[in-house]
Amino acid sequence: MEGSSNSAPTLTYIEAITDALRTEMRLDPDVMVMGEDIGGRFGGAFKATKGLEDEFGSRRVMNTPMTELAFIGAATGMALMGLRPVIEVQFADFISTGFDAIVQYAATTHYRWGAAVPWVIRAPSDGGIRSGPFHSQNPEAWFVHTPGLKVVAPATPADAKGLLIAAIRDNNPVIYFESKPLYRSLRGPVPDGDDATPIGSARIARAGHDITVITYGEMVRQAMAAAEESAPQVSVEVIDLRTLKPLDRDTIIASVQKTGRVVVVHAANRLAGIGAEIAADLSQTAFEYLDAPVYRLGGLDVPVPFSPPLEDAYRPDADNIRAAIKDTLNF
Amino acid sequence: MEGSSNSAPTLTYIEAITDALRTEMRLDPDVMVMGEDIGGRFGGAFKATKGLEDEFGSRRVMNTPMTELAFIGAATGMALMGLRPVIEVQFADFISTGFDAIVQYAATTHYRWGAAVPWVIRAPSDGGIRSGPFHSQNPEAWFVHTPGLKVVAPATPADAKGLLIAAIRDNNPVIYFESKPLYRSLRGPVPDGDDATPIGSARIARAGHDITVITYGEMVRQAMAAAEESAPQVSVEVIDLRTLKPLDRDTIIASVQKTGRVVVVHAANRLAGIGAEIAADLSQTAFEYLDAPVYRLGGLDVPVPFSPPLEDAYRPDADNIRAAIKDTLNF
Amino acid sequence: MSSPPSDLVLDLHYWMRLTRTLDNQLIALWKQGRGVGTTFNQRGHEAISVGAGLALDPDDVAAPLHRDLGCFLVRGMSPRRLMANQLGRATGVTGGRDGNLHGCGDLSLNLVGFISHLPQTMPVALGAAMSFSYRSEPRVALTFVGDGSSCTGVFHESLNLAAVRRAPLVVVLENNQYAYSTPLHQQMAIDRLAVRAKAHGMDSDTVDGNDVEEVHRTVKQAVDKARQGGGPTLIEAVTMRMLGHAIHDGAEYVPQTLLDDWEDRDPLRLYEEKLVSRKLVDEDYLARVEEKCREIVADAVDFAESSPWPDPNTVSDRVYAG
Amino acid sequence: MSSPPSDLVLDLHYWMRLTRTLDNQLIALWKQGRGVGTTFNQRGHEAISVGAGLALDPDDVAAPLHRDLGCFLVRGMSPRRLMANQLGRATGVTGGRDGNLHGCGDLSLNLVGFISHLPQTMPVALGAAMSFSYRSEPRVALTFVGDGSSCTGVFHESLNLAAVRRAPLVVVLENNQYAYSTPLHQQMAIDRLAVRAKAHGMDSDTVDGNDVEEVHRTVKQAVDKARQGGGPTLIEAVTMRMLGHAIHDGAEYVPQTLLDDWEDRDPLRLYEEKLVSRKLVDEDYLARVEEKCREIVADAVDFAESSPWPDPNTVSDRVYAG
Ligand SMILES: Cc1ncc(C[n+]2csc(CCOP(=O)(O)OP(=O)(O)O)c2C)c(N)n1
Ligand SMILES: Cc1ncc(C[n+]2csc(CCOP(=O)(O)OP(=O)(O)O)c2C)c(N)n1
Ligand SMILES: [Mg+2]
Ligand SMILES: [Mg+2]
Repeated sequence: MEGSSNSAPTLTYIEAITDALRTEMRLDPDVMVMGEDIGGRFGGAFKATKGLEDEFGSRRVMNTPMTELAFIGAATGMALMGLRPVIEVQFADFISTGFDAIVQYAATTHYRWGAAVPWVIRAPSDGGIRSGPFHSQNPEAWFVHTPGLKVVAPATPADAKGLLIAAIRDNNPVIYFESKPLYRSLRGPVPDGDDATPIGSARIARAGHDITVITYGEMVRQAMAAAEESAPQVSVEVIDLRTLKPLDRDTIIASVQKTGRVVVVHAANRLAGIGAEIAADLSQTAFEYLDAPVYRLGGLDVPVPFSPPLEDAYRPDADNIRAAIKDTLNF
Repeated sequence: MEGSSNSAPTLTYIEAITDALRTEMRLDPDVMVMGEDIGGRFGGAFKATKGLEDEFGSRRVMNTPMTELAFIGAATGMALMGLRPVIEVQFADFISTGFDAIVQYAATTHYRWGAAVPWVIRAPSDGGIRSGPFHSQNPEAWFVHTPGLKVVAPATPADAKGLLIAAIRDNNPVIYFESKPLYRSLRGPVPDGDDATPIGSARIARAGHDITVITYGEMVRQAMAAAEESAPQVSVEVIDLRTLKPLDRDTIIASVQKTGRVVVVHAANRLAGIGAEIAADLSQTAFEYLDAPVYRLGGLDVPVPFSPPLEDAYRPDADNIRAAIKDTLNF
Repeated sequence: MSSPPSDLVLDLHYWMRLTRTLDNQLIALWKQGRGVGTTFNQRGHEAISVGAGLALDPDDVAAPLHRDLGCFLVRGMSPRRLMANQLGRATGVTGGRDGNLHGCGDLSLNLVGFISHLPQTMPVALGAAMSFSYRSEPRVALTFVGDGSSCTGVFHESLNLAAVRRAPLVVVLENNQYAYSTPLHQQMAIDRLAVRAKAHGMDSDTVDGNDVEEVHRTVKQAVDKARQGGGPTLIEAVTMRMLGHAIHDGAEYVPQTLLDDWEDRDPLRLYEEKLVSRKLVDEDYLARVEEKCREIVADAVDFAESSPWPDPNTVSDRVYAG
Repeated sequence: MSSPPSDLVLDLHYWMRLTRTLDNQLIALWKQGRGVGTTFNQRGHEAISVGAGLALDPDDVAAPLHRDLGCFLVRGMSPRRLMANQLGRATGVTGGRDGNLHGCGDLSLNLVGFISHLPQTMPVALGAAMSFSYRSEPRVALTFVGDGSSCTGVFHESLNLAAVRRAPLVVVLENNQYAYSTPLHQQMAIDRLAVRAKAHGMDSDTVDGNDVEEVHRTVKQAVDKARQGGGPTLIEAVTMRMLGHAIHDGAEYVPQTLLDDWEDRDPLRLYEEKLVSRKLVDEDYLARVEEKCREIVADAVDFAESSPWPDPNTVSDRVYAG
């Protein structure tokens, strides 16, 4: 591996997150991280902040007590004063504990009295790793439905870095859902510099012309596998949404105009999930292009179960996606 | 008006709520009400519980401190022990303050260890009455997306009573969204007895054959007005959902098979709202019956604004519904 | 205890009078059917909101709530903008996006706005204080909270976090005997609310919330201490909410004798009597101030009522910062 | 202070030994790669969970958390069902729907299950206590909470509500010096956690959490008081979490000297020494108990590992009560 600063070293998804934090903390003294257990040698439940206190000190790497409401609310106050706090909630599941601070205070402030709240919440989300109902949730739909927030969900190490940089620089409260099953199992090239992945722009993860699979987070990996397995008979286009709010409708529509068939996939509860919004929207705005109904694949309407056979039944995977592709093509 | 006990006296929507509470409290000593300011002569911010403490005493009409997490959580404990608490949150907006107690604890208990949590939260929701961003919310989508809850939203005094009775008798946590703009402005016949409106069954509020308007809460009144104004040229069927979770898909599909055209309406944020689920579902399950895309009408993706011109721009009304009907027919 | 300097004395009085006048005008407007939505009452709270508000330096941050009209005023928010906000006009603080005192924030005045969810403003004010520590700025944040709100989780989380971080935060707890219709004894098993601080190892004090000089002096000491790195303080100011929770509330649940007792200790009248007896002002001066306040408030009403409504086409503007 | 009756003494010892044995077995299973998901450690907490759990009558309700394996056991939840739950089997308490000790509730044993969101179980236990008042039943609810959890809002809301309603609730605060990796001094500005109760006008006490008789006696007094209408109590039990937060956590952030100090005060060994010196038992007895516990735990492992996995076709069953 060459030492050039413009090369793209290979990092895991979680290393890319740490890289983004370090990059922004070096560039901007107003960027700081806070959350439970993130400091010291420990560096957080998933070690995403490991090493940061050594480099930046405890002023900028703030261990908080277990008080989600207070520390997210405090981040809002810090953001109002011009800091850019990056908050780690230990698991995305615990974001509900700080709910008011997010959906009521931070989300509405700019609309109501014009003050910007530039914070980021990093929320380790998603399941598939036998963590049970309270360490496996994908609560993004609550926040997409709430006015005033932005929501992103990277699927690759490059975007894990790029979207976190973009989220930190954004002047609004951004919730950054990271996918735990990708942390150490996904490795990929990550640009060395400080480039942001723009918020609001989806990515064609794989070009194709028969059918479009729209997804995000770990399900991109499942969709890519399903696409490979479906080839060469079927040419599957995979859209990695990257941003859940605001949705990149242009990229979606352009793909659907080409393929006429769509499967939307997420691990979150299918019922009233993001897939519903996308399917409803496409059914309205791309009505004449659709050769088949938009197929929605999502988690079941049950708490994420713990035991492997149950969790596997709960959660979509490449096989389910392949079947959905087939169904939709045979419609 | 005759004094027969089977007659249907005319009550306002809020009187029907009080009637349901009184009816169930008389029938079942395990039913009790709790919440902020609901006791004594005051009887709650909207007076829904006025008179109940006189009749049933302070043991069964419990004034709580301003502690949404503690008193909703406590209701769960009481429900586990076999009581049937009916909780009033002062405004639906404050339901986010007790979020964990609802979506994490109560919603998951039966699935996880088989214990029933038979409580009801009464949530005075909805706007149109110049109450601003924190006294006008319609947060039902958060709860429909969450596994383990039931969600109802009456549109008439009769259902205000019948659904509340059903919710109290249900062995699960039920969120009962009452529509504040209907409290005293809507009056209608309400059966005298203790009949329940079954949870999970929608109502054809108005039969028609050209187009189906699917809605709930105060928007039923707006839809009925739009339907009247559209007649006789257009024959509009109006479905009052009554229950948002579980949705009555049979009634919806039967109507759509007949009309082939659908408008879904709610005051809550259109983006990723209940309308998205219904539209997505219909687009998949009734694809061949739809002669036009499902039209979704909802609140804008902004906090509910306070000032009359802004709130009117935010919120769908009969005129918007009429225009949506026209658009959908002209597709 | 030395008396405060006379310009401060006159300030304390002036702002209390202006607060009372504006509050009375709001009540009158709503009774006349000229209001929009609801409006809160603050009568009885003048000494707290003004006394505490005037304890800050301009660089300090204040986060007042729905009873703290006086604090908004002393921090420089004009009666015009406040009145226009109450009436939902484009010229109001929030441009019609939020109502009454909700959302009346303005960072150019170092004012942080509040939301209904009480007291979610507390951690936000704490965060402002934490940002001062972060940047080693000698600034302080002040916020208010009610007795009812002192039962909430976010109140305690905020005190705990403030204490462990020794944040430069001062919290004024307005114990006005009621949370909406609920009297103290139905809310909590304590009657001296300053003890809330003990759970978090935070300093605390209790003051007569109807004695504006005592409020001011005590808050000022806490502000100075916080500025010097001495950490946060909780100050319980005991008073009585003299009117209903908001304009529609007749407060029939409050015993009349309780109101009568507190009426004898009206913070504004008490202070005017004190100033006259101290010979710092005379009746004529008081009348002139009252007249001036009336003019300011009348002007604010004119301004607000002649202001345009917000343009409905702007309804989706400003959800996001650029 | 009179000594407890000898059957209680033997019970206290037996259940502590069983708890320790089961805990050790869990650690061994996970180290051998036979675990599913994660498992928590409880070493150091035996005296608290057992001493408190045995202070209840069968009709009372207990709501133990992730360090309270001992309380689950003394309340009658069998090692078989607990082990099967840890291993995600159909025969576990939750039938594989929840993992480790999460969700291990069973109303037939008057056990209320907990969720991860700490300490959301507190108001639920409080509600059980409030239902006893509602029905005038002479029953008590007991729950546990950690030092970290004592920073949360729901902890304080629950204490406030319990106190104002004089609910028959006993809360045992397990001060084990750490919340995950975060030591007390980074969490709060107090070091005697019993003072949390002062904010709410609730009685409180602090006990040596490694002295099972002291824990039992103090909790029993609080339970008796609650049963007689004397209201709730908060009891701080001071101990040390001797292992990592959960199985994957090596707890390198804990100073070894701290662990060494506490190792000298291991609650189980201390009690065994005490019983031997009081001549209530001999070494032989202790060995027999240990052997019996080992058998019970080995049987639980066999049972769990030979139990079927849940049927994936049942995944959507039981979301709702009929
Ligand atoms: C979280 C939350 N729950 C309920 C309410 C409804 N509510 C508005 S004011 C109020 C009472 C507040 O009492 P207190 O904190 O004593 O302040 P005061 O109004 O007496 O100044 C209540 C219950 C609210 N604003 N926020
Ligand atoms: C609301 C919430 N936030 C974060 C967590 C993650 N978490 C699990 S245990 C723990 C520490 C708990 O500390 P303490 O209450 O002292 O209990 P202990 O584990 O020491 O017994 C944390 C932060 C959680 N479970 N709940
Ligand atoms: Mg009050
Ligand atoms: Mg601990």
